[in-house]
Order: sequence, then structure tokens, then C-alpha cells
Amino acid sequence: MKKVLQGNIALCEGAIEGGLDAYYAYPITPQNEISAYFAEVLPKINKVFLQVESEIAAINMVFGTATTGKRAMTSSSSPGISLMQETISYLCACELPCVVVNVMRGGPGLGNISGSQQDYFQSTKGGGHGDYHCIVLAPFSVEEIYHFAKESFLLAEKYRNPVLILYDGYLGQTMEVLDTQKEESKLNVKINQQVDKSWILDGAKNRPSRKIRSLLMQEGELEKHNMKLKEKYEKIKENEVRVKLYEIEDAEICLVAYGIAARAALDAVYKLRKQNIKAGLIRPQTLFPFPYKEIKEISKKVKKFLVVEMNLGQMVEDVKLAVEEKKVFFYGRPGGCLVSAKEIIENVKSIFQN
Amino acid sequence: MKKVLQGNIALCEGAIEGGLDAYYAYPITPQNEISAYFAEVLPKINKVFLQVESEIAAINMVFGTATTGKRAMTSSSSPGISLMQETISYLCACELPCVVVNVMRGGPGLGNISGSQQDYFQSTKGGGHGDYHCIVLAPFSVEEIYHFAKESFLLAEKYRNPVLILYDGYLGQTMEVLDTQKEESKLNVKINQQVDKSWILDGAKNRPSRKIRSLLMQEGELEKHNMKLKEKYEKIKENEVRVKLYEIEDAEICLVAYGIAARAALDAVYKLRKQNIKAGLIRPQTLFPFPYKEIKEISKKVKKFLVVEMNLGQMVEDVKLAVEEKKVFFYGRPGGCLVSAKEIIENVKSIFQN
Amino acid sequence: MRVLTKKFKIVIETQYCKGCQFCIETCPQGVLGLSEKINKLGYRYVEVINPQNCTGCGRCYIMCPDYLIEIFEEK
Amino acid sequence: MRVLTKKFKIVIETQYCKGCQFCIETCPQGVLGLSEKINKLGYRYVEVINPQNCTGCGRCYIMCPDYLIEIFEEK
Amino acid sequence: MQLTKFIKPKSLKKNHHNFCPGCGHGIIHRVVAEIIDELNIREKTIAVAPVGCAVFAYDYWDFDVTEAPHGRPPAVATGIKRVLPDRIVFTYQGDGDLAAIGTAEIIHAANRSENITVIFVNNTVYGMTSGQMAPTTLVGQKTLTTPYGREVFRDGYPLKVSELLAVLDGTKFIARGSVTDPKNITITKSYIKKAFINQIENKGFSFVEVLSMCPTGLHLEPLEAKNWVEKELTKFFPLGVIKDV
Amino acid sequence: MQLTKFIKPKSLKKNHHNFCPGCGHGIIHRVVAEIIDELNIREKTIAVAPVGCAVFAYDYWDFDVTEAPHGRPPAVATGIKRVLPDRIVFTYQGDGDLAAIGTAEIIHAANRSENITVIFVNNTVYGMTSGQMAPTTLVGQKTLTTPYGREVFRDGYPLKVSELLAVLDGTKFIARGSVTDPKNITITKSYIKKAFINQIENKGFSFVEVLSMCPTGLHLEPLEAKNWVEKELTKFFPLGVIKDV
Amino acid sequence: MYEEIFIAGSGGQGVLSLGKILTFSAIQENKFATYYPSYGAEIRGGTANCMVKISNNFIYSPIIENPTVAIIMNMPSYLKFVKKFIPQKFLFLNTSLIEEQEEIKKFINQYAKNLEVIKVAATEIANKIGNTLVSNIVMLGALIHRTKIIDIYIIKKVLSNMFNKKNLTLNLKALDVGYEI
Amino acid sequence: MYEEIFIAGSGGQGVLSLGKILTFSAIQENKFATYYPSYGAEIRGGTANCMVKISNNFIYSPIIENPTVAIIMNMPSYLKFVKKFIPQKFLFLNTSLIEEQEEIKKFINQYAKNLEVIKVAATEIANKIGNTLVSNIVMLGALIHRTKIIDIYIIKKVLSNMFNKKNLTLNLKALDVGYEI
Ligand SMILES: Cc1ncc(C[n+]2csc(CCOP(=O)(O)OP(=O)(O)O)c2C)c(N)n1
Ligand SMILES: Cc1ncc(C[n+]2csc(CCOP(=O)(O)OP(=O)(O)O)c2C)c(N)n1
Ligand code: SF4
Ligand code: SF4
Ligand code: SF4
Ligand code: SF4
Ligand code: SF4
Ligand code: SF4
Ligand SMILES: [Mg+2]
Ligand SMILES: [Mg+2]
Repeated sequence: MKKVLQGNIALCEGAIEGGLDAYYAYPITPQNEISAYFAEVLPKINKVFLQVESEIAAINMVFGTATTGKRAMTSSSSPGISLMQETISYLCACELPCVVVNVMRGGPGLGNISGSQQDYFQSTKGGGHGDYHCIVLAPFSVEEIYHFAKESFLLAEKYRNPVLILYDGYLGQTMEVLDTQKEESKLNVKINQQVDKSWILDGAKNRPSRKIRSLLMQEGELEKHNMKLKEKYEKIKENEVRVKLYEIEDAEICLVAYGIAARAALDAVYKLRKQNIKAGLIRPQTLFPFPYKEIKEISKKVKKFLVVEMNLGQMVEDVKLAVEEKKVFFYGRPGGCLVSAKEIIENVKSIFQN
Repeated sequence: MKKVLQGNIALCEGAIEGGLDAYYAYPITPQNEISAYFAEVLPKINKVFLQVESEIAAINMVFGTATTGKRAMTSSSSPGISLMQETISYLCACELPCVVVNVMRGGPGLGNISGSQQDYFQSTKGGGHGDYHCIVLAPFSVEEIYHFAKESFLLAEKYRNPVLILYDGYLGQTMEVLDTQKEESKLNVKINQQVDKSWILDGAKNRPSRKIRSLLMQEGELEKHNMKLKEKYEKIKENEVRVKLYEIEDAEICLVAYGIAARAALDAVYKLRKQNIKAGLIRPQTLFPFPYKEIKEISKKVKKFLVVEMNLGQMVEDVKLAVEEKKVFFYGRPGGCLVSAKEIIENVKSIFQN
Repeated sequence: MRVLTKKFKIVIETQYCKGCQFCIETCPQGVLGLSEKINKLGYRYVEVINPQNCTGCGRCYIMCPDYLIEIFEEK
Repeated sequence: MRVLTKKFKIVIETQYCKGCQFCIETCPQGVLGLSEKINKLGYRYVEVINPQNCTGCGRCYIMCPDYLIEIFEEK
Repeated sequence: MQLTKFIKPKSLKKNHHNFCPGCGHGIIHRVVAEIIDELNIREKTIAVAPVGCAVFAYDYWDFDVTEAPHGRPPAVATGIKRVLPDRIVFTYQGDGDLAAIGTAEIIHAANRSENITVIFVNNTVYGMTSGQMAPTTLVGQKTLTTPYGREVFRDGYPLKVSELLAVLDGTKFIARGSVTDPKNITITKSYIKKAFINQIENKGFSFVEVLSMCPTGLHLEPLEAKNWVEKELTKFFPLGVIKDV
Repeated sequence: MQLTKFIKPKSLKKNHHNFCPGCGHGIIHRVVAEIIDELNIREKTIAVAPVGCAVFAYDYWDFDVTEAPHGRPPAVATGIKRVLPDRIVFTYQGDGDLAAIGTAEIIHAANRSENITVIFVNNTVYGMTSGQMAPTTLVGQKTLTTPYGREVFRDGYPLKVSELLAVLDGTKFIARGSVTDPKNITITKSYIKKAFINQIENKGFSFVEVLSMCPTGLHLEPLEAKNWVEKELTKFFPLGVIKDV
Repeated sequence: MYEEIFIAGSGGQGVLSLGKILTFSAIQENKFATYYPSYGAEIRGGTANCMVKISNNFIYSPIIENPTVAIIMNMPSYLKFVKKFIPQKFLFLNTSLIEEQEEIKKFINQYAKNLEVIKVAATEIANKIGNTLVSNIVMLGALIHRTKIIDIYIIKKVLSNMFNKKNLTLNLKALDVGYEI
Repeated sequence: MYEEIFIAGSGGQGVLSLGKILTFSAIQENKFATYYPSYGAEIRGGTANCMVKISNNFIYSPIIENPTVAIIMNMPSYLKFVKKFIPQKFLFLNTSLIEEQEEIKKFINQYAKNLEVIKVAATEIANKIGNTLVSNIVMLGALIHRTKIIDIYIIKKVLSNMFNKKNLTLNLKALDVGYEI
């Protein structure tokens, strides 16, 4: 079905379609439309909407709801997400499936309320303490926001792991058309997948009592738990990488970009081709797991890579982990500035000139 | 002068020697000795000691004190540091010099109270939002803790940037001898360096009023500020990299390790050499800035690198950014387990066997 | 009958007025009114319609959220 | 004079006793005392020294922080 | 000859602010500036601005001002006052900043009786983020996130911050004023002045809550918003001195 | 024939806890377990353990228990109760957990009148982290971080959490008990039971503060610690029902 | 086709609605369209604006780069935005509230040689129809008439999905009046 | 020289002090030494322990890997630690509080063939001297006597820096008595 929605609203509709049970949040621009929408709609369908005292409270309510096996979500923007880092580490440690949404804005500090991609490191390497990973989804259109939101709970439950949906203020505010049926926007999950719920807390009725905890003080216990988590992350890396390739076959230069920046990059690709410059685009839809293998494979043929981000250079490090450093170029704008096709084209040309 | 001190106490004595004005903190193991010591000593020398309601309050008091140009410090361990991420981003954005200490413990989540190195990413890539960097110092002995603490304020003031001192619970708890005079443990600062204090808030007497802020809403303002910060970081990268090299000249394999793990690695190096395996060690004392250049230079001669960390593999990514991937091996133990020379030796041998 | 022994000058930065009308409502003497015109901020702004009635009470000054009003006493 | 019409059995897991003496202090009948010996936790533990005096009042049960004491009524 | 009778205080910069028409922040900003002038403390005052519509205070006041992360002004002020005890330090915070995310910081600064002044602007909504429910939103009040009105059952009761803080031994002066008319502005000014004088006299934590209007967040015309504050809000949040020890 | 008179409640696991000798947590754990048994709600109870010495509660109670990040049990409990309103949800928190880092969460859960039960163990120190000052530490009391005794001027006043929460309209039952003798334990038990029954009857937020002894943190022998709580602590923190509506 | 439309005015003038109606209509016509509003604290200070892009192909960036059309509804927006978003084809001005400035006119002329300036006294017209609130729809009518960006019947269909009967009549009238100027 | 010394007992038995005294003394002798205590919640449950390493060279890890000496002051520590930290040279047991277990003895024998077990009724001896609190120093005396790890005069010097006069006398006495057993 075709719809016209704002990015932030597509998130809401996707989440509801995906079985959201409870949403907790604290206001912050540029994602206030999410709370406003849920405030109106969730009470009508008997789901929980709660505006709470802080982002820390919100993520801990998500923690609580997740312990019961119900589907909980919170959303915020960069500074608010920073405040959630301790609990996100706990959520990963306790293996609680849930969904966190970061509609990124310009940073650091209070920054501004424009869109940005300055939280890539925080999202993918773990902004909190300890070795852990959220699964990070990076939609680049309102349509992908919808589908990723819809399927994020299934993905989280498949691995008992938090899913982070990461997009920026520009995309969050943009209204465009989407197709709720579109196959290619979907993730590697099944609606009726078998999920182990033998760990949830709902009262020890006709079963032994259960506990959820991350404190592992016995010798070696915590190491073992870390190793178990590592295994899970390896499995995720193997199965859940999603990346879209555009005009790669004969590309002489390959752009790498995600989210809103990938739209500008794609624009640039087609414009460059009109000017007979064979450009292509690699667009990771998952940032963790990152498509190292896929990019490495491509790098066997492609000589140059231009990573385009709306920051000072973050994902570029991951690209360099996949590709020889000297092949990798970077163009980025921090501080909430949208990159444009024009700027990208100029950069591509100057790479070829040097 | 020689002294015998516990790591956490050396931090205190170094900080006092370095001119600490105020310390704010919330208790957490394994760094409670710091508060206990300061609680006893700071009141006697008319400096501020305050145990406060939370880590968030502590780091924000540091923020307040830093706005006045006075020397403020807080310390915590992994979960507590995660809670500080939002404000650390603000501190970097507002360019406030101050010192934050993370005595790392096992994670993720509540984890355990043992020492670990699982917060490398958080510390070096920015656990908070936005593009920013703390200068990250990684002492590997009680002596280095003392000297780094002592000189950290000067370094912070030199760049108007927070300094993060990063060590683990093992080192924090260990008591050993140190030399308060030792030259080679010192940083690139001068006691009487000229520092610009024209930005501090102390009342607008005989001067225009001042403001400190990170909200930059005018078009392009925030991007410009980010670029200014970037320039600063580049300067830091140029001038402040510190790395110790051991037995590198003829090394066939080079270990890379920092902090307590580097001690085990160094032990392994000497033991390996006794077994006629030419091992060397690269020990970064600064994690940001990271010694990419130095490692790259060494990689021209050395064929193999074994990165040793007390985590699931974090610094190894930075080493791979400096050295071709296939040369780089990793050995790590997460969850608060100390790596041992024996384990490292085994790993080195198995690398040579394969 | 009240006798005005002093004269007051009301200075208003009308180009920054946001037309909230707080000053108009609070003035007991009906000194102020709202212009039909729009200033460069896009608001209908306040104007002094009965300057002679001003008693210099300062209520308008106190109420103006944009601190646009100043009152001077003329001797 | 009080007549004991019931008999009570006091069961204490003394190997887990931490010797806090709360039970001893609270017992109005002097039923309990502290052993000279040390249990495997390393504490001098509680022992029943005057079982016949027990009135089954349960004060010791209520006070024991380690919930080691149980009282049974024998008929 | 012209005598000045009512003129803009020196502690305000010469520029003009960006608040919406009829926003109470403007009035309170001016009142604070007047007090700073009258007490002659402009040169030793350091203010801590919140995150909220008043974040731009540093652009309007002509004394030293720092930003603070959302909700943390009391902690930031503590960090300033502890190392510069002879400076005058105050925070200026909205109801989201102080009564929601910053609850722990205000309670503990109050409990420590930090010798600072706190100005708490209660406009019952999150103005800056477009009018969501605040802790002080009245029962039944419609906001962006309570489209059907605030429900006690779900959202809890409007938080009476002043009465709550008054329970703490650390609080030395607490009062609630409003800015809906010249008389109340004058009273509010006397409260805030007292809260500054307390600090000068080292009496400890002093706190003034100011009922204020956010026409934009309330979706009312300025005059309507002002009347609503005067008529409705003061019913639930009674004006006056709550504590003075 | 043997009749059981006083036996360990079913809601306690068969193992033994690791608290220090004379630690009040053990008594309170047992009392809670007895109540859960008596109300026959073991199979629908979900507890939220704090970070603090009681973090191991999940190892001792034989019903569902989750950990929560330090200070956040009220938020975690909210997240559980809102989606499972027919379960019995309670938090068990120390004075560091609840009254320091968790201040905002407890105030707002109380203000929302979350229909949960909160058991607040006030032992005046941070037991888990080796005996630092807590918000409830008495004036003059020596702890690891107040080696010269708690000073009002620097550290503020001991926080009376129960009295503070009682100001909020959202709190329905608040009482303070102690565990220094069988009589007070019995009274405390009746408070906690009431706080659970309130929840069963959907009355809203119910809160019981329990004065408890931490011999290790106080550096006293168990009996001394118990006596100190009985004699000294109750002077500042009076026992009894504080609010019951 | 490819149009970048910038629309600005005061918060109460319905500039965001105007943008949304254009967007919905374009999509009804099976075109691609994006809509990007000003939001948050930006809105304060009297002006609101939005950016609409309409194209036969997927639209990459929702942000205006080379505006083809600009609709300016009040004076502050005129002062603030016109020099920044100089349209290359059409500039619609609500002359009820805008007094053109020589300096700005000159500036525009320099960068947009073929620009056509269309002046509509939208607020006055709306007032005559019955409510100044429909000044945006009056402007929409004028826009459609002059630019033919979208079929007016589609616009009417979209409007009829948005309004109840009473308001619809008013809005359709405003559209027609605007169209017929 | 290279010694790894493990010391365990109850919190009140001064095992941490014992470790510190050894460390200070070794450093006084210009040796390298590290001291690593148990801490935090670990200490609860009746036992405290510390690890001391003494060497002529820089010590890399403060954690015991191959203990040469172990000093066990009470029964819970005996049960908890001896099998985990089997010393290769000397095992000092405070027999006042420890009853050796056959199973543990066997286990140890298997892994430390040349181990010498030295039994000291430290608590009783300390009690006789005047205070059970100095049982640790009695043990220290015995340790120094048997192992010669550190010169006893250095130990005395360190002690005299640590205690006031009254306590010093008692401690020196305990040291001597322990030394002379
Ligand atoms: C950590 C964090 N969370 C949320 C926000 C978004 N935010 C900015 S201001 C504000 C609330 C403003 O409300 P209030 O404090 O009442 O001030 P007002 O604007 O009403 O004066 C919020 C939630 C933020 N900037 N940082
Ligand atoms: C974020 C965070 N900060 C600090 C700690 C360390 N910590 C663990 S328990 C505790 C306080 C314990 O005191 P209390 O809540 O009074 O419980 P008690 O042990 O006295 O029962 C602290 C500060 C932590 N685990 N996490
Ligand atoms: S000073 Fe008083 S009388 Fe004069 S204009 Fe102002 S309010 Fe009216
Ligand atoms: S009070 Fe000020 S802003 Fe409001 S109408 Fe009067 S002059 Fe204008
Ligand atoms: S039940 Fe009563 S009388 Fe019997 S031992 Fe216990 S306290 Fe004493
Ligand atoms: S109360 Fe319990 S732990 Fe304490 S002495 Fe008695 S039996 Fe032992
Ligand atoms: S949104 Fe409300 S509080 Fe903010 S400036 Fe506008 S009226 Fe004032
Ligand atoms: S430290 Fe205190 S609170 Fe913790 S277990 Fe020991 S006595 Fe109990
Ligand atoms: Mg507000
Ligand atoms: Mg406590």
C-alpha cells in the first residue's frame, strides 16, 4: 500500500505494525513527532504510551518491559542517546530484545537541531562500557524507516539483542511516499519465527523462578558470558549484513554512504555517469554488522573509494578496515550540514585529477 | 623521590601535585580509594572534595569548576563513565579543560569489579554524541599514573580539552614503588606554559561579559566550530602522541598493548627472547592521539603484530588502520580477566607455527 | 479631580514590538494602542495614542516581555 | 509460676551461623548461647544451651538475619 | 531636562530577544537584570542557563553566563560556587529542565544547601521542544503529548516543586510568584531579590518559582495565556512565600 | 507429631546468603518472602533488585527477579507494571540506589503513583562499595568519605526520603519501620504487607522505609550496629506510618 | 519535470499545510515528491517555512538547492528568505503583507534573470472570501494557475480529503478565486 | 630472587597489613615488589586476601601465577584458597584456627612435591603475648625466619614507621616470638 508519511511518523506506523507494546520517551528535537503521534494513537489501541522524566528513565522502562518479553521502544536524539549508554550496555549484557531509535542531530554538546551522522562511532562501536553491540539499522528513506521499524522487534528477538535504528533529523522530518509492501526493504526475519521466550519474567507460575542479571562475579563467569555474546555477534555478522549496491559492476570509483548522505551520493552517482565518470555506490543498511566482506570483495575491482558522511570521518575507519588505506578518500560535513550531490561530484572529480 | 603507593592513591597524589582544585565523585569499585583519600586530604589543604548524588552530577560539577578555569577532576569506573557521556560531549564542545579518570572494570552491564580494558572504544572514539575527542592517557604503572595525573591538567589546559586517564582495576589496586622525579614518565607540557584564560567565567569585572555554550544554531556556525575542533585534534595528533617501544629493532613479531596488558606483554617479550623468539612491544601511552604513524613505520620492517587487550578486540582496529590486516593478530580476554605472559607466549608461538 | 503636575515621555522600540498587548491592557490611562500597521518582525505593533494621559506609573514598562518601553520624566 | 504445657524443638543450621548473636540477645529464656568453636564459615556459632526453657515465642526466628532458625512444636 | 524613570537595566545587553510574543521569559530576564543592577553585583555574577527556551540567556544578559547540559544547572552552579565562593551564582531553569530530567540535581543541591539562587520558570509545558507535557502541567491540560488532557492515572499529578523542596532542611527561602501583572511582577521581584541577598549573606539555598506564560506552547494568544496563568494556574500553584528561615 | 511454628518461607530459596554477620538485609529479605507467601502471590510477583548489597536478591528469593541499573529500579518496575498490570511488582533499594543516583526515578514513579511497592532499606551508608556517606548518613557520622564526620555545611542534611515523598499527591502509603527487634520487625512487616495489599487493590504507589544495620559499613559489631540503629538512627528518622490515604 | 518550491510565511498562515497539499497532490499524480518543514525552535521568531520538491524521478535530497518557485506570504519571510532562496522561475508574493524592497529586487534580478514575480493580495482576498486563514489556498490557486505544476482537480481531491464540509467549501472557493486572478 | 606470596585470612586478622609490611620492606631493600589486595564486595563473606610479589627485577603482573609461599590464617581461607593457590615452597598455616583436611593435603601433595608446611598457632601465641590482633605479625616472624625473604631488621624498621610506641612494642614482640618458634 502506498502512503505519504513523514520519516518520524513512518517509524511510528512501522513500529505499531510490528507489534509495539510500549513506548517511553522524553522530548527532544528533531524527533518530537514520534511522541506526539504515539500519544494520540497508542491509547486508542490499548498500548502503553508514557512521556517520562528523562531519557534514563525511558530506557530503563524499556529495560523493564523487555524483561517481560513484550515489545518496547524508545526514541531520542543524540544528547539523549548519550544518556542511555549505561543502560544500553546493561540491555546488551542481559540480552534483552528492544528497539532504540536515534534521530541524530548536530553535535557535539547541545549542537543544533539539524540532521547529522555524528553518532556513528557511538552506535556501532558501543558508546557505553564493556564489549557489546547493538544491531544498527540505517534506513535511507521513509520507506526503509517504516520497514525497519516494523521488523526491528523480530530481529531483536531473533538474537535477544537491542536493535538501534539510526537516522538523522533531515530524514526524520522529510515526508515522502512509501510502499508498505515493498519486498526489498525488508530484513532477514520471519513474522512467525520461533523465538525462545523461556527467559522472560512474568511470574514463576508452574515453572522455576527466573532471574535477569549482568553481575557475574564468580571467577571466569563474566569472561564466559562475554564469549557467549561474542558468538552471537559473530552469528549476526554472518547472517544480518545488509547492503545495497548501485552501479558497481563497472565502477571506477565507489562511493560509500548510508542514510540521508547515501541519497546525495546516489544522486551524485547518476549525475557523474551522465558526465561519463563511472561511479557506483555502496550503501550499508546495517552498520553493525558492517559489510566489510562485501566492500572488500568490491575493492578487488574498484580502485578508489570515497566515503561520504555527515561528520568528520567515522564510518571511513570501517571502510579502511575493509580496503587498503590509500584507496580510500573521505568527504564529510559535520555540524548538521547536509552533504549535496554537487559537493560530492566536485570531490570525485578532484580525486581523479590528483 | 621514591614512594610506595597504590595506583589509585598515586593518582590522588599526582593530581594534588598537579594543582587539583576540586574533586567530585560518586562511589564505585574498583576506585573507591580515590574518594577515600581525597576525603581525608583535600579538606586539609583547602581544596574542594565533594561526594555527590551521581556520576552525572559529578561530571557536571567538573563542568562548572572548569568554566572558572580552576582544575577539576572526577573519577569513576566503567558504568559510571557511561553515564557521563553526554556531559563529556558538552565538555569537549565547550572546550573546557578538566580531567576524567576511568578505572575500568569488567563489562558489559554491571559485569564485575575486576580490572578490564573493555572501554577502549568508548574512550577513544567518543562514547557520547557528535564528533569529539578526549585526550586519552593510558598509564601502565603506578609511576605513570602519578605523572600522568600530575601533568594532565597542563595538557588539558594546553588544548582546552578534557583529558581522560584510563587504567584498569588491577593497576588501580596494585601497590608498587614509583619515582616522582622520573623524566621519562612525563608528558609534553611545561609547568609554566602560557595558557590562554581569556575565556574563563569569574565575573565580568573590567571586561566584557563572557559566555560558554555549545548550542550553535546559526547556519554553518556549528560546522565551523566542528572544523575548529578538528584542527585542534589534528594538532594534538601531531604533538602529543606518546608511545614506548621495547626491543623493536630486530623484532620479528611486535606485540601491541597498553596499560596492565602491556606489562604482561613486556614480560612475554623478554621471556620469548630467552627462547630465541625475537619479540618486541609497542606500548601506546596515549590512545588518543593513537600512534598510527609510529606503528606504520615499524610495520615496514616487522612482519607480524599481535595485539593484546583485555577485551574482545578494540585497539586492534586502530592497529589494523596502521598496518595491513593480514599481518595483525589478536589475543584478548574480556570480562575482567588479566592476560598472562604465558598465554601471550603461547599465542606468539602458535602464530609462528601457522 | 487629579492634576498632572509632571509630564512623561514614553519611548517604545516599536520595530521590535511583538504586539502581545500586555502594555496596552495594563495601562490604566489608555495611553497605548495597537497600530493597524505591521513592523518588520511582522507584528501589529503598539503605538502611543494618548501621550498626554501618561502618569509615569511604569506599568507598561514592567509588563513588556520584550523590554521595549522606557519612561522618562520631563521637567 | 508459669507452666510449660508445650515442648518446642529448635532447629538451627549452625554451620551457616555468622555469630551475630541477635538470637541470643533476643531470647527471653536464655535458651541460646555462643559456642567456643568455629564453624566452616569461620564464625563462633550459636548453640542451644537450655532447650527446655524454650517457649516457642519465635523471637529468635524473627531476628536471625540468616534465617537459620526454625521452631517446631512437639505434641 | 529629562529624568529617567523606567529604563532598561544595564545587565541586559542592547540586543532584542527571540522569545515568542507574550513569553514570560522576557519579563523574568529583565527582572533578574534589574536586581543584579540594584545589588550592584553584575561584575561578580555567574549565571547558569538551562536547556529550554531560556538557553539563550547568555545572549541577553550582560554578565558571565554558561550553558549547562539539560537539567544539570544546579550541579554546574555547585561546581562554580564551590571554587569561587565569593561570586554570586544562580541558575535559571524551566520546568522540564528542573522538575523532570534535573530532579536529582535540584533536590541534592537544595539538600546540600548550596549557597546559590535558583529561579524556576514554571510555564507548564516544554516550550523549547514544542509544547509537550511538563511535570507541572495541570490535570486535564492538553499538550502535544497529552492530546486528551493530562490524566492522573497515567501521567501522575502536577509536581509542586516548591512545596517539595520546602521539606528539605537545606532550603532557606522558597517562594512562588507570577508575572501576569505589574503587582505580581513586583512581588516576584522582591522574592528573587531576597533569594540573591540570602546568597550574599551566605544563608544557603534560595529558590523562587515563577509562574509564567508560554503562549506558543499553550496555543493561546498572549493575553489569553496570561489570563490562564492568572486565573487557572494560580489555583493549583498558590502564590506566596512558602518557606523563609 | 511435630507442628511447624516458625519456618523459612517458601519464597526463599534453599541456599544461604552472603550478607555480612548481622546485616539487616537478611531480615528484610525474609520478611518480604513471608509476606509474598502469606498473600499467595509468589507466582505472580516480579521483583526489581537494586545495585547495592541487595543486588543478589535474585539468588535468594524464589520468584522472578530482575536486576536494574543503579538507581533505576522504579523505572524498570514501571516498565514491567505498565505492560503486566495484574502482576505484583516491587522494588527493593538501598539508600545510595534510591536516595542518591535514583532520586529522579523514585520521585517521578511516586508522582505518577505507579501501582508498585517500594521497599527502601536505609542503612545510612553505601554498604556494597565499602561504607561511604549516603544521603541518609547522620550529621557527624564518620564514614569512608566523611572521615571527620558528615558536615552539614559541605555535605548537606540527612535526607528524609519518606517525608519528602509524602508531599507528593501520588504516594498512597508511606511508613518507616526498623528491624532491630522482634516487635519492630513485626510492625515493619505489617507496613510492607499493607504496601503489597495496596498494590493488589490498585491503590497506587506504596513505600516502606526500613532502618537497617550495616555492621560492616558502620565498622561496628553486629550487636553494636543494631543498638546504634535503635538508639541513634530512630532519633533522626522517627518510626511510624507517615501517610496513609 | 523537476520543481523545487520554497514556501514561507508566519506560523499562522498555513504555509506548512500548503506544502503538504502540494506534496500529497503530486504523489496522487504518481510523481515523486518530498516535503521538508522548518521545525523546533526555528519556528519561533515569526516565520515558518517548508520545502517541497516534485519530480518524475526519485528525489534524493529533500533540501532546496536550486529553487524554481518561491511563495512568500509575509514581510519577515520576504526579508529573511528571498535573497537566500532565489527562485529561477516564479516568485509569488502576498502583497497584502509584503512591501517589495528595491535592494532585494535588485539583488534577485542579478541572480534570476528570467524570474517572473507574481503578486497576489492573498490575505485581503481571503478576508473577502470570509477568512484570512485561507490566504494560503488563495495563493495555491494562483500557483496552480500560473505554473500548472499539478492538475487543479487533483488538488481539489486532496482538499476534499482534508477538510470537513464547511471548511471544504471555503477552501475550494479560495482555490478557485486564487486560480482565476 | 622471585617470590609470589599469597596471604589470606579473615578481615580482622590483618592479612592486608601483613602484605603491605612485606611490600614496604622489600622496597626498602631496593627490591621490586607489588602488592595486590582483594577488595570491594569480595571482602564480604569472611575472607580477605592479598598477593605480594618480590623480585630483583621489575614485576610485570601483580597477580599470583605460580605462588611460592602461602600464608593461611583461618579455616574459611584454607578451604577456599589453598587448592587454588598451591605454593611450591612454603605453606604457613595458622593452626589455631585451621584443622587440616586430608583431602586437601592429598591434593596439595600431588601438585607441590617439595612443599614445606609450617604450622604456627599464631592466634594462640598472639593471645598469650597480649592481643590476638597481632597474630599476623607472629606469622610474619615465622615467615622471615623460615624463608629469609627479607632481613628482619628491615621489617623492624618498617614496623617502627607504622606504629606508635605502645603498639610497636607489642608488634616487635610478636615478630620476635614468631621468629623464634
Ligand atoms: C538530554 C536532553 N534531553 C532533551 C533535550 C531536549 N529539550 C530541550 S529543552 C527541553 C525542555 C524545555 O522545557 P522547559 O525546561 O520547561 O523550558 P521552557 O522551554 O518551557 O522554558 C527539552 C526536553 C535536550 N536538549 N537534551
Ligand atoms: C552507575 C553506577 N554507579 C556506582 C556504582 C557503584 N555502586 C554499587 S552499589 C552502590 C551503592 C550501594 O549503597 P546502597 O544503595 O545504600 O546499598 P547498600 O549496599 O548499602 O545496601 C554504588 C555506589 C554502580 N554499580 N553503578
Ligand atoms: S507609564 Fe503608566 S500611564 Fe504611562 S503609558 Fe505606561 S502604563 Fe500608561
Ligand atoms: S508589551 Fe511590549 S511587545 Fe507587547 S505590545 Fe507592548 S510594547 Fe509590544
Ligand atoms: S523461640 Fe523464643 S524462647 Fe525459644 S529459643 Fe527462640 S527466642 Fe528463645
Ligand atoms: S541470629 Fe542467626 S546468624 Fe546470628 S547468631 Fe543467631 S543463628 Fe547465628
Ligand atoms: S515557546 Fe513558550 S517559553 Fe519558549 S519562547 Fe515561546 S512562549 Fe516562551
Ligand atoms: S556491607 Fe553492610 S549492607 Fe552490605 S552485606 Fe555487609 S552489612 Fe549488609
Ligand atoms: Mg517549561
Ligand atoms: Mg545503604
